[in-house]
Parts: sequence; structure tokens; C-alpha cells
Amino acid sequence: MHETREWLLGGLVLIPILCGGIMAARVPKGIRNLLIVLGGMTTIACSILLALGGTQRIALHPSLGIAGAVLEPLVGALVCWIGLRIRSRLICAMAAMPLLLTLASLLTGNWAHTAETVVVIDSLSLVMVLIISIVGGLITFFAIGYMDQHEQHSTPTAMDGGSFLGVLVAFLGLMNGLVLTDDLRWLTIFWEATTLCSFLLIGYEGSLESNNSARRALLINTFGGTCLAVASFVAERDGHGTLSSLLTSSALLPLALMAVASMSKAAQLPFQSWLLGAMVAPTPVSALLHSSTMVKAGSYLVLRLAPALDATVLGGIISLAGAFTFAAASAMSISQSNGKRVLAYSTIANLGLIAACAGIHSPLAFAAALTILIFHAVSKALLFLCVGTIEQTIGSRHIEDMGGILFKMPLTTTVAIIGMASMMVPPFGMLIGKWMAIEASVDNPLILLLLILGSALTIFFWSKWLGRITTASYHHKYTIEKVSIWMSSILLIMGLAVLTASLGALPIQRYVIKPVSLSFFGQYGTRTSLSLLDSVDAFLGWPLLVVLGAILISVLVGSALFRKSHIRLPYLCGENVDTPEYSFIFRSIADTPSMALLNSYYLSRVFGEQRIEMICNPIAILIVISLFGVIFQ
Amino acid sequence: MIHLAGSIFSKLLSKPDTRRYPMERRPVAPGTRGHIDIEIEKCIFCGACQKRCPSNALEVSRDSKAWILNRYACIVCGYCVEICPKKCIRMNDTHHTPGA
Amino acid sequence: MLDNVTETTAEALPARVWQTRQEGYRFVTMTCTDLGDSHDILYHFDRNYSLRHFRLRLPRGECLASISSIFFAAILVENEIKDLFGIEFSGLAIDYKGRFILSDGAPLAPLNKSHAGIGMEIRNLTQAASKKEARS
Amino acid sequence: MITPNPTFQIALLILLAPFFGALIAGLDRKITARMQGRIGPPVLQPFYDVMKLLRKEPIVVNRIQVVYAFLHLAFMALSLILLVLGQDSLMFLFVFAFSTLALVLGGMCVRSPYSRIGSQREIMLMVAYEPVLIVLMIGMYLVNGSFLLASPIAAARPMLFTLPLIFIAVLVVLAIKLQKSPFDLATSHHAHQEIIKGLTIEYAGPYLAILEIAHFYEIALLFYLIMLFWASSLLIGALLACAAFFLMIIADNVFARLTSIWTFRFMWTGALILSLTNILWLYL
Amino acid sequence: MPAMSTFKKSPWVVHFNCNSCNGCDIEFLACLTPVYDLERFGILHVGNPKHADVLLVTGSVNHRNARVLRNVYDQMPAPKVVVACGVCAATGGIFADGYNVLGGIDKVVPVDVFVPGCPARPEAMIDGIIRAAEILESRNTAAITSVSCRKPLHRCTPVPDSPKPV
Amino acid sequence: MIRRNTIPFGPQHPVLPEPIQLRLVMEDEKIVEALPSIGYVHRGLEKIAEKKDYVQDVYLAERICGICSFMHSQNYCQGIESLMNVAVPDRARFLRVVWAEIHRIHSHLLILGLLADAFGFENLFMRLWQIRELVLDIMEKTTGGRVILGVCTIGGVKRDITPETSDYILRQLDEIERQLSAVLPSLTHDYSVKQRLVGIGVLPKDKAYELGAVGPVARASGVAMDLRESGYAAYGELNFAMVTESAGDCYARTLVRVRELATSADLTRQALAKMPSGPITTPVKGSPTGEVLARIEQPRGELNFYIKGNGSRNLERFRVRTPTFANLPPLLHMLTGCQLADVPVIAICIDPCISCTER
Ligand code: SF4
Ligand code: SF4
Ligand code: SF4
Ligand code: SF4
Ligand code: SF4
Ligand code: SF4
Ligand code: SF4
Ligand code: SF4
Repeated sequence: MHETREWLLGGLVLIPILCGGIMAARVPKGIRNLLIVLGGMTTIACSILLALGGTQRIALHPSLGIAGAVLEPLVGALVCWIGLRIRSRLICAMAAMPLLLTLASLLTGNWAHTAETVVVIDSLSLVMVLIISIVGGLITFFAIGYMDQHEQHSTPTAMDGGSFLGVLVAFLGLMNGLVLTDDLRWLTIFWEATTLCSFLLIGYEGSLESNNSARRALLINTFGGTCLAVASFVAERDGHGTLSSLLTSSALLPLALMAVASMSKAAQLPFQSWLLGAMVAPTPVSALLHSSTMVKAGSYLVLRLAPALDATVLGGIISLAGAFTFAAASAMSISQSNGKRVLAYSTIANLGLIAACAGIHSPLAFAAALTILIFHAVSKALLFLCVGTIEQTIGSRHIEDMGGILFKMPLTTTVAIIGMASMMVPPFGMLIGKWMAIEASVDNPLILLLLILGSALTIFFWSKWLGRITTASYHHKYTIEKVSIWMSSILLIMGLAVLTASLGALPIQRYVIKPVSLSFFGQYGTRTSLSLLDSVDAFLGWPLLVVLGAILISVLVGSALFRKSHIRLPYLCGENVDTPEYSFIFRSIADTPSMALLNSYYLSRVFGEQRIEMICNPIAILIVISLFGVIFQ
Repeated sequence: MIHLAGSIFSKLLSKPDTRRYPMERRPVAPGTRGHIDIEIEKCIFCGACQKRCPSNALEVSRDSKAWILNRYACIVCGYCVEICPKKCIRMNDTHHTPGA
Repeated sequence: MLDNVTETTAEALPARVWQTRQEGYRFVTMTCTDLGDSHDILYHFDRNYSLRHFRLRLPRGECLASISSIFFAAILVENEIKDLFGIEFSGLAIDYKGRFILSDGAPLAPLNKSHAGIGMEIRNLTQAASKKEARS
Repeated sequence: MITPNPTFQIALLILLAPFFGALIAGLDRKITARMQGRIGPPVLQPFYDVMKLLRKEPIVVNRIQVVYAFLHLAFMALSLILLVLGQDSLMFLFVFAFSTLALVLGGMCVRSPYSRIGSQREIMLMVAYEPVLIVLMIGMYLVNGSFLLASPIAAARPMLFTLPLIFIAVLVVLAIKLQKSPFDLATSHHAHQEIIKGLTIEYAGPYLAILEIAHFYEIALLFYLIMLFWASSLLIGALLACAAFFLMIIADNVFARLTSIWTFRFMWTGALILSLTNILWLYL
Repeated sequence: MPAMSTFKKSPWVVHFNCNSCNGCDIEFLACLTPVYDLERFGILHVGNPKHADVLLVTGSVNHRNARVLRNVYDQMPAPKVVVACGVCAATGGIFADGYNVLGGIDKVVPVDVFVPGCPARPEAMIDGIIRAAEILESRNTAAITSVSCRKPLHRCTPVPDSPKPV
Repeated sequence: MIRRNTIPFGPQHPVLPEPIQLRLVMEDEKIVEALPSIGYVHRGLEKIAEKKDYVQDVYLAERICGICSFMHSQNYCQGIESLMNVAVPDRARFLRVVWAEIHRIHSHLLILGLLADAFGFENLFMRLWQIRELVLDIMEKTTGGRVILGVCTIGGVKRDITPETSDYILRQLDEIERQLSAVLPSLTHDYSVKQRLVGIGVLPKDKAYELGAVGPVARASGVAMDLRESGYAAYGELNFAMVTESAGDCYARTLVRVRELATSADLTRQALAKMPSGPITTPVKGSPTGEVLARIEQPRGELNFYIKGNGSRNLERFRVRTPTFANLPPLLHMLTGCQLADVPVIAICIDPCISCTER
């Protein structure tokens, strides 16, 4: 079996990178699409095969270790060169760090420390690989249809569709590598490589705005990468070349550095700005970066660290930072009317939640984090794709412009409704995650408070949006959307996936997540948290099923009772104008018709983005600093 | 801060202020303008009331000896009562009942 | 009886109104009366319960400058006069376009003497209908 | 809690709860009227109203609205069942919240400005009171060591003694949920001044009846929730709940309506801090 | 469902002031207050025609409010009745001659009960509304489908969903 | 980015007993523009008055509006009397003051009740209107009408107040004051009420003057203006102190009305006490000629009638400028910048009477 495993690894990491590489060479469209399907399918197939094989350690050829040691400074140099080209001294300086460190390790003499490079396939990495390959793969398929249309109405750029899609596919490989490797050097390499890819993807449009965003993304993530590089250097100096050995040690500095790295990648406060900037990129990029890859690297890392945080103050602070991010990002999203930005803030918030749970250090919390991670990946990818489709059709990503789309774009909107419902409605997965998270945090009052406030705030923006897309005028006859088969089929698949995953939320809980978290925590867990986990397990599934049934019956009964003849104009104080076109015009000043408009509330004076940033960013920075304060205590 | 608190309890415990209208009828004040009536025997059909009625609610015809009140136009002002030379129009203190 | 009335002309009006405002008068209202060939327009101002009036003869069809930029309070009454007498005002701060108080289908300039102004036909209709009721 | 057979219990609940709720609503209207020096409607008036509404023409603005009405009802009934059967408290809260959310969405999905304003305000109210309810559940866990709603019943000491501050905060939530002054912002029978009937404005006839019935369930649910504070004795619990409801009527009659921003600020400072203080002393 | 007299027990009233001098309006409001207390008959004053069974109109119809009255009436779900309060609402009363008075409200909506008086006394209004509730009861539910929706809604054309305000 | 909302407020709107439409443009719930659309109760009364004879116009004038109907007939009669040089008997002048002040009490209670209703204080609304019924009882007992009194006539009044009814009025006034003392503190001192009134809809003094505010609206902004001081009817022979406030917000307007309740009761008592004996009406002959601007202080402020006679029984021109008409521009000023929740409160606080505004 050993051999097969290695091939699987190749399929997961190398094939996508290879496919991407070929595509970057401007191949014809047909071949390009073929390559995408090939790359995507291979990854999906390999990930499933890998998962079926269970957990295992695989030792690879030792030369890979040497290769890592060589590659690491090279990647650093590449970033450094880009930094020079975009004239950012800061990036240069930070990217030069790995070079210097390599030099330092050459001098100290523990260069190429490991005899063998190990790939650890444990339950966590399996879950990650599955998410990355399946969700990511589907997104790349979607991108085929999307970019077709996108290229039709946007000016061609330096990175035309071919190389763009190439980078997209290669990204999957890099991410898979990131979550599989146990070697700190390779981790750093993959980490930096994903940063580079995201830089290319965000800068795709070539406009001023996108260039700035790309640059910001590079800056922030290079900072994270540098932290990671320093962490790995320090760890190696102490003789821990691999993640697994590092985690068993009690070295705090590398842990803290890695936590910072994970925060920057997961766009936690105060690092959130790059993710918002990334919204300028075409929608598949946002979907990929936000749901299954990039940001999830941050969450992956912090989950990896979780067992080592064993009731340390460090864990508490990570948890606090996460919870704080959750509450603050939720608050900021209230004032957003741009659909993609709302999604971005919601992503940040949920990643915060994951970090908060990871820091709590209990099996229940870990299970909660994992649940959120999985369901978030699927739901968020779905939502991004929906917003992208909607934007292509109605030409706007503003929430207020999305009224009535249920009739214009029945398929996309239905899927979007499922996606949104899955973010906040029982019995969908996200809510179960949140539920577990709150129960898991009962012993940490501060974190609990932040979680409670945050989840109350999330209601605000989701319901606003959900209300808006289900709005329908009286009797609108719309021309129905036309969406390419690539896009519609993917939307459909993902919608069904969300539904089924939520249906199976409890079985997934019992058979997947609980074992994982036990395998990580079995020996550490405190009594109460274990019993809590059991109580989740003991929670009867029936209420969830009944809830789903209630939804179904309500929808059916409700729509069956409806008759067109029952339609009346809405109430406008008696001054309705019964024009055939609009149902919301009233006669006003001088008998002239006026349109009744009521947008949702954004409360920008209370929840304005800048206002909250001004308060929250400094606090977040203080939290990050205190992360280090703990070490030097 | 809350000044009504005391008095709501006294209201709660005391008899309601409601006049239970259809069940109990309260005596109206004398001189209430309810509706007008005619003592047709006394009327000489001079038409003065019709001419003066601000609301054009009256129709008097000398020939056919008709005195017709449109009670849905009468504003019960009592002007006709005042000016009638024969004092044959009476002001009644009860209201007209609604009609369909 | 009306005293303290000053006759004025359309040209001299704005300056006078401005001066009146400077003197601390408050705008009360305007009154328009149809005199057949012209409109008689009165501007009423008040200071400490004493009234001051300006009288203006506006020949039919002529336009009048709005004083709403001096006294914003005049905006409503000017729009009303526009509706009821058909006098155009130039420079109205808010122009209801002759649909301030009257609506589509209502008679135009009904307060002019030439307008009968009474809906007799309609009245007869309604009376006939309700008379039947009254008799029964 | 008395009858062991859950199916029987559920059936009983679904059938009887609305009657109970309607009765309370009727009493509420009667007492309010008497406090104003009026005779007021018969106590059974809410029944007549619903019966009448069911016989009216069902006019609507669009189809989704109807779906949301049913969702609201279904989830309200469901959350009552979860509550009475002593299920997980947070799950109960989520279901309960979604019920309100369905109502909000139903108000939002029509192109009627008043309905939408009502919805926006209801969302603000939800955001305002939801934390207090979650804190209540946390408090319950800290006291009873379990998230199951059945746990307070088994406990020996009434929760009122351990969670007095939270109880006060929950009373405020009760006022919001019953649309009582000073919080009758989003919809209410009597206060139609700003937005007429708020988010129910575009519902008519039977669909309005559905919302009314859902409200009856809600009343029953809130009544039970208050009873939990003295769960060891059914009688005292019921008396406690009655007292709380009576307090609401008094509040309704001595307060003016305040604004939504005021409510939000009050809930997130006053009420929340009050309940957190209570939680804190449980940690100590 | 047994033919319970539910309509009679809970007629909800929406009040519309057409061209009234306020005399009738304040008398209607007085009916709601403790001294007359309409709620003891289950009568609720609702602001929204969609919740109402009884449309109580004071004042006559003019060119501008005729359409409003019609809209309000149309938005009420069947079965519904109309009460015209005061002589203005019946015939135009003292204003019947006005150039802007089209006549009583029966010009625009079918009226079921006329309450005479200027202003109509609260007692008369109570009589009128109770009478209306009886009429409501007699209008059977089967008639619901015959709601007046004056014009067919055919001419529907697709429009952008959030057009700019006119 | 904030998008603007536009909603109609009226004409069929439960907070407005009368139809008027305000088109509100808002950012979230903050009003940035409010424009009125009126004409829903325009009956063409001025034209009708020209067609009826000048005595019938007394009844017409009463129906300019039912809330202060007496004031309208009083002002009309005073205008015609001055045109025709009729000397009204002293007793009639005092009787007019009695009814006018009782009318003011009823009107103020009415609007205070509606105000309570506008900020959602149902109990207060009910209580104030219940007390108002006591005032209506006085009117019914003394005039035979609850709302439209029909007692004022050219040359005097139609009904007398006997010593017994005078006693009755005094007793009833005491009862009203007793009951009010239980209710009014809630309107002026309750926390929740103040929260809704203090600082809402501020109209500074200079703006009030410039925009032509009248009556309690002007007095609440510190503009000392009350036509009763000019001494028409019998006011010259009675003592009264004008009520003013300076804050110019809804609370100040409420306070002005609350304090005027006491002034009016006091004036009624004075008028009843000082009531001279004698006839209550003088015969009137001929027809009015000439023009006059008759003015009077109504519950809502200064009421102007321009009356022009041409020697025939029909008037040449009858024009009505009511206080609400003057208070609309200040209302627009107050509404801009307020919250939607405050719109009903501010609107009710100017005591809007659309019926007389549009005639
Ligand atoms: S009225 Fe408007 S919404 Fe309705 S069908 Fe016609 S065009 Fe469509
Ligand atoms: S005025 Fe008198 S007498 Fe003459 S017609 Fe009229 S009722 Fe008859
Ligand atoms: S009471 Fe007045 S309205 Fe009635 S008929 Fe007599 S004069 Fe005419
Ligand atoms: S009937 Fe009389 S009181 Fe009623 S509105 Fe007409 S004029 Fe006014
Ligand atoms: S669609 Fe036609 S038939 Fe049907 S209710 Fe409307 S108007 Fe009548
Ligand atoms: S959609 Fe329009 S055309 Fe078709 S039935 Fe309905 S109203 Fe008539
Ligand atoms: S505000 Fe007053 S007048 Fe208006 S609807 Fe409500 S109770 Fe009636
Ligand atoms: S001010 Fe108002 S209450 Fe007074 S008469 Fe005019 S409309 Fe009526």
C-alpha cells in the first residue's frame, strides 16, 4: 500500500501544480478546460482514496528535506524580487528574512537537519484535504463558465484566462501540500507559495484598485510567512524539525509566532484588510480564497496547534483574539451593502470563531471548530458562487439591488437561500457549530460574551439579505436567467451538498468529528468538557429532523395555498397608483407619482466600518502584542 | 418617574367610566339638537325654511303641499326652527337612527 | 375695517416686502380677490398685533414675483392662489404646478368670479338618490 | 413533566397551548381596558378575532409571504415543544429565534415600506434581546450543570434565587416579545402610529390569523419560560408567571413608547450587564 | 365550521376621513375612548385596510381623495361593509354645492349604512357600526370570490426591480 | 453607502385623524426631506360662502372645522359685526368668552390625548379623552351640541347661561381639574414621555418668527404672541397671563398647552363671575359692506378671516387663513433631521388641523 500512497500524494499536490503550469503557457481553450477538469478530477479522486485509507505516517525520500532547505530561501528571494518590483521595502525586508535565517542556520550548522521528510496523514489533514480538493475542485469547474462570461465583458489583462485559471488550479496543489506536510520547512514553502498565488490572483484585473489590494495581501501575508519562517528556524534550532515534534515540546515562542502567522492568513483582526481587498478579484478567486483554501490554511494551523496549547495562557489569548474578531467582524458587516464584503466579513467572523474554539482547548471546542470549518467551507463557497452569478446577471453586487431576483434567477437564488439559511438557520451545520461553540465556551466568560454578542449581530445582516432576495413584487414577469451549464450544475451540486451535509450533521458529528477531536484530545480533556461532548452526542437527532420537516411542510403548504387572485397592492396609505409596471408607486406632491423605496438599515452611524475599525484594530493589535508578552514572562 | 401607576389601580378597581349605550340610554341634555320634526298641520308651505336652510335639506312645495326633509343632508342647525313663521318645526333631542 | 393699507405695484413689491421684514414684521398671509379684469392681491403683515397691508392690482394673465425667498412662509399661500385663481408666480421655492390643493379633474381657477363653482348637477343626483331613502 | 408519554404530550401541547395563549391575551386586553376606565372586550375576544380572520378573504402581496407565515407558526409551535419537553436550551433558542426571523422575513419580502420598517425594527429588537436569552441559558447551565431545559425542574432550588438579576432582564425581554410599551416598536395592536401595523401589515384574513395563533403559542411559551424560574412547584411557577404578565400590563399602561435605538442601547448595556453580573457571581 | 357569529363579534374598523370638517372624526374617536368604548363590542380600530372589516368614512368625496377612498376599499379583504358617517358622507351636507365636492361617498364605494347627523353623535355611530356588523355577518363567506378588483391586471410588463425614483 | 428611502406618510394613516400626505425621504430612519401634499379635504368652502347669504355663512363657518367650530363662528360674527358696526351686548361678549375658553380646554385635551397616542401611551390618551368628555358635557348642556355648538350668531349669541348652568359649569370645571391633576403629571414629568418630547422638533425663536409660526407653537419658542391680549370680545376686561416657554421643542409645546388649560379654566371662571346682565343679542339689519381682516386667538393660534362685503346678502370674498396653515412651514423645518419615530409626535405637536387649512 505504501507505494499507492505516495502516488496519491503526487496526485494531490503535483498534478494540479503541473496542470496549472501547463495552462500558464497559454494553451488553447479546449485543452485548457480539459486540463482543469483533469486536475480537478484527479485531486478529488485522490483525496477520496486517501481518506479511505485512513490515517498514516509516510516517510518520503530524504532528498526532499534537502530540497526544502534549498527551496525555502529561493521562494523568499522570489517574494523579495516582487517586493522590489512593486517598490515595497517592507515586503523586501520581510521576505529577506528566510534568506538571512538560512544563512544563520548554515552558520549554526543545523542546515538540512532531517534525515527524512515525513508526511503525516492524520484525521485533521484528511478533513482538510477533502475540503480543499472537493470544494476547491468544484470551484475551478465553476470558474470555467464564469471566466468565459467574464472575459467577454472585461478588458483583457496581462493575465488572461489561461494563466489565471492555471494559478487557480495550482493553488489546490499547494494547499494540499501545506496541510499534508509535517516538515516545518516545507510548511513555510507552501505557505509562501500560496501567498504568491493569491497575490497573482488578486492582481488579475490589473486595475489600480486590484494592484493595491494585491500588494496589501502580499504585505500582510509575507509578514505571516516571515513569522512562520522565524518560528521554524527557532524550532529547528531547538531540534524540532517537524510539526509533530514541535507540538510535543513546550517551546512557546514558535507557537506564538505560528499563531500570529495563522492570524494573518486567516485575516483575523487586525489583519483583516487584505481579505476585504481581495474582493476585487473575480468571484471564483474569492470563493477559493475564502472558503476552502488560503484562509483555511490559517485555521488549519491554529487547529494543529490546539493540542499543544494545553491550558496555557497562550491558548487563552488566541481564543480571545478569535472571539474578538468574531464579534468585531460581525458588527462591521452590519453596515455593508456590498454583498461580497458582507460575505468577507462573515468569513472573517467565522474564522475567528474557529480560532476561538481552537484556543479553548477542549474536545468539544475542537469539535465545534472542525464543524464550523467544514460547513463554512461548503456554505461560503456556495454563497460566493451565487453572488458571482447574480452579479453577472444583474450587474450589481449590492444587496439592495437584489430584490426580486427569486423570479429572475430562480435556480441561483434558491441555492443562495439554501446557502444563507445554512449560515444561520437550524438545523443547518453552521448553527450546530455555533451551538457547540457556545456550549464549549461556558467556562470562559469573556469569550462567551463575545460569542454571544457576535452571534446576535450576525442575525442582523443575514436576515437583511435573505429578506431582500426573497422580496417579490406583485406579479413580476421576468425574463429568466441564463447561466452556463458549468455554473448551474456546480451551484446545484453544492446546494445539494449543503442540504445533505446538514441533514447528516449529527452523524457527521458522531462518526467523523468526535473521533477526530478525541484522537487529539482524548488524553487531555477535562471531565466537564468530555461530558459536554457526550451530551452533544446524546442529543437526540429528532428535533433537527422535525425542524427540517417543519420547513418543508411550511414551504409546501404555504405555496399550495397561494392563489394569484389573492394578490392586492401593498399598503401605501391609500395613494397607490395601479400602474401595470410597479406596485409600489404612490401619488405624491402635485399628483405626480413617486416611488416608495425602503432599503434595509445599515446603521452606518453606529456600525460604520471605519468607526468600528478605529476602536477594534488597536485592541486587536494589543491582543497580538500580548501574545508575545506571555512568552517573555 | 411613573405618575400614572397609582391611578391605574384605582381605575382598575373602580367602576368603568363607560356609558353602556345600547343597553342603557342616558338622558340627553334639554335643548340638544338631535333631529327636526314638522307639525305638518300647522305648516302653511311658505317656503321660508327651504330658502334659508344652509344645507338645502328642505324641499317645500306649495302646490302639492309637500314638506320634505332630506335627513341625510340636514345639518341640524335649527335655523329653520328659528325662522319658521308658524313655529311648526320642532327640534327633537334624539338622534336619527342610521339607515341603510 | 382695513386700515394701514399701502397701494403698491408688482415691481416695487419685493423691495417693500424686504423692508417690512427688516422692520421686524411677520408674514401673516395673502388674500386674492377676483375683480373681473384684474386680481386684487393683499399682503398682510403683523408686528405686535398691529397689521400692515400692501395692496396690488394684478391685471389678468400677468405673472407675479414670489416672495417665498423673503418669507418662506408665503410658499403655501402662493401655491394656493396659483391653484384657485390661476395666477402664475415666478421663483416659487417649491412649485406644486397648480396641483397643490386641487387635483386632477378638479375645475381650474375656481375662485374666479367667472367660474360658477357649484356642482349643482352632482348635488341633484345625490339628493334624488337619498330622497328616495328618506321617504321610505 | 407530568405525563410520561412524549407523543401524547406533544399533541396536547399543540392543541391546548393556543387556547391558553388566547385566554391570556384576552385577559390582557380586558385588564388593560379596565385600567383605562373602560369596560373592554369580552375575555374570549381573541378567539372571536381569530375565528373571524379565518373566514375572511386571504389577500396577500406575494407567495413567499405565505410561506414565511407558516414557517413562523411551525417554528413557534416547535420551540414550545422543545421547551416543554426539556430539550437542549440553546437549540430551543435557535428554533425560537428562527421563528421570529421568519416573521421578519415575511415582513421584508413585500414591497411595502411600512412592513419593511417594522421588520428592520424587529431585527434590531432581536439583536437587542437575543444575548440576554443566551445568557439566561448559560446561567441555567451554570446553576444546573446541564444545558437541558428539563434540568431546572429536577433542581431543588428555584432558579429565581440563583438568577434574580437575569430574571429581571428576562422580564424586559418579555415586554419586548409581548410588544408592550415602552418596547412596542415593531408591531402592536394599539400602537399603529408610526408604521401602522408594522411587519404584519401585508397579511390579511387567514394569514393574519396564523400570525395571531403563532403569537398565542408565543405567549404560552413565554409563560412557561417564566415558570421555569420556579420550576420546583407548578403552582408557584404559574403564580410567578401570572405576576410577571400582570407587571407587563402595568408597564404597558404607564410608559410611552421609546425608540428602537434607545431599546438597543438599553438592552446591550442595562439588561445585558445586569444578567452578566448575575453570571459573574455564579463563577465566583 | 359552525356558522358562529364571528363577524358580529369582532368587526374591525378602519376609519378614513375624506372631506370631513373633523366634527365627525373626533366623534368617532370619542367612540373609542372610555366613555363610549367601542372595544366592548369587540370592535377594534385598525389603521390598515387589509385588516379591516368595516370601512367608516366621514366627509364627502373630492377629486383628490376619491382615489384614496377607492384604494382603501379595494385593499380590504371580503367580506366588507362601508359605513358613511355624517351627512357629508351621505350627500355632501352643507358642502354639497362645492366645486370640489363630488357628493357622498356612495359615488365611489358601495355604502351599506348611512349615519345621519352633523356631526353624527357617538350613539348614532355605535348604532351604525353594530348595524354594519350585522350586515357583515349576513354576507356569507362564499361571496368572497366576488371581490371587486376593478380592472384586470393584464397589462403587466417586466420592469427593472429597483428603478430610480421617478 | 446609505441609500435614501422614500415613503408616503398619509393620507390614510392612523396617526393622522385627517388626511394629509407627507412624503418622507429618509436615510435609515432619519428624515432628510419632508414635503406635504394637501388637498384631501379641500371642499371649496370660500366659494360656497360667496354663494350663500351671509347669515347662512355662520353655519358654514362653524363647519370649517369641527374641533374649534365655535371660534370660527365667533370670528366670522365679529368680522361681520365690525363691517356692519353692530355693537354686541356685553353679556354676549362674556358668553362668547365662556364658550371660547371651554372650547379651548376641549381642544387642548384632545390634542394632548392624540399626542399621548402618537408616542404610544394608550392609557394617557384614554384618560385625557375621558376627561374631555366632561368638557363636552358642559357644551352639550349649555348649547345643545357636543362638538358644533351653533350658538354664535351675528349680533350676539343664541343661548343664555342661567345661574344654575353657571354653577354646573363651575362644578364641572372643578371636577375636570381634579381628574387632570392625577393625569397631567404623567404627561409633564414621566421619564418615558420626556424621552420622547424633550429636544425633539426644536424650533428656535428666530425661526419660529421667520416662518410665521402662531399659537402654542410660537409661544413654546418664546414668541410672545396671543391675540387675546388685544382684548377682543370680553378679554379686555379679564385678567390673564400669556403662557410662554422658551425651549421650542415638543415638550415646550406640550407644557404651553398644559398651562393654558389652567388659564382657560381661570378665564371661564372670571367670565362667569363678572358676567353682566342684559340682552344676549341685538337685531341686525342690512348687509355688510367693506372689507376687514378679523382675527382671533384660536386654540391653535391666530385665525384670520378676510371678509369683503358688497352691500348684498352675498359676500364678495371670504377668505380663511387658519393657524395650521401658518404652522406648516415650521413643521417642515422641524421634521428635517428628525427620526421617523418622532414624525407623528412632531406632527401632532403643532396640533394640525387640515380640515380648516384646506377649507
Ligand atoms: S403589476 Fe408590475 S409587478 Fe405586477 S405583474 Fe405587472 S408589471 Fe409585474
Ligand atoms: S317656514 Fe314653517 S311654515 Fe313655512 S314652509 Fe317652512 S315649515 Fe312651513
Ligand atoms: S335644521 Fe338646518 S339644515 Fe336642517 S333643515 Fe333646518 S335649516 Fe336645514
Ligand atoms: S357631517 Fe357635519 S360634522 Fe360631519 S363632517 Fe360633515 S360638516 Fe362636519
Ligand atoms: S381579475 Fe378580474 S374577475 Fe378577477 S377579481 Fe379581478 S377584476 Fe374581478
Ligand atoms: S399575471 Fe398579470 S396578466 Fe397574468 S393573470 Fe396575473 S394579472 Fe393577469
Ligand atoms: S392615532 Fe388615534 S386617531 Fe389615529 S388611529 Fe390611532 S387612535 Fe385613531
Ligand atoms: S384649527 Fe383645526 S380644530 Fe380649529 S377649526 Fe380649524 S380645523 Fe378645526
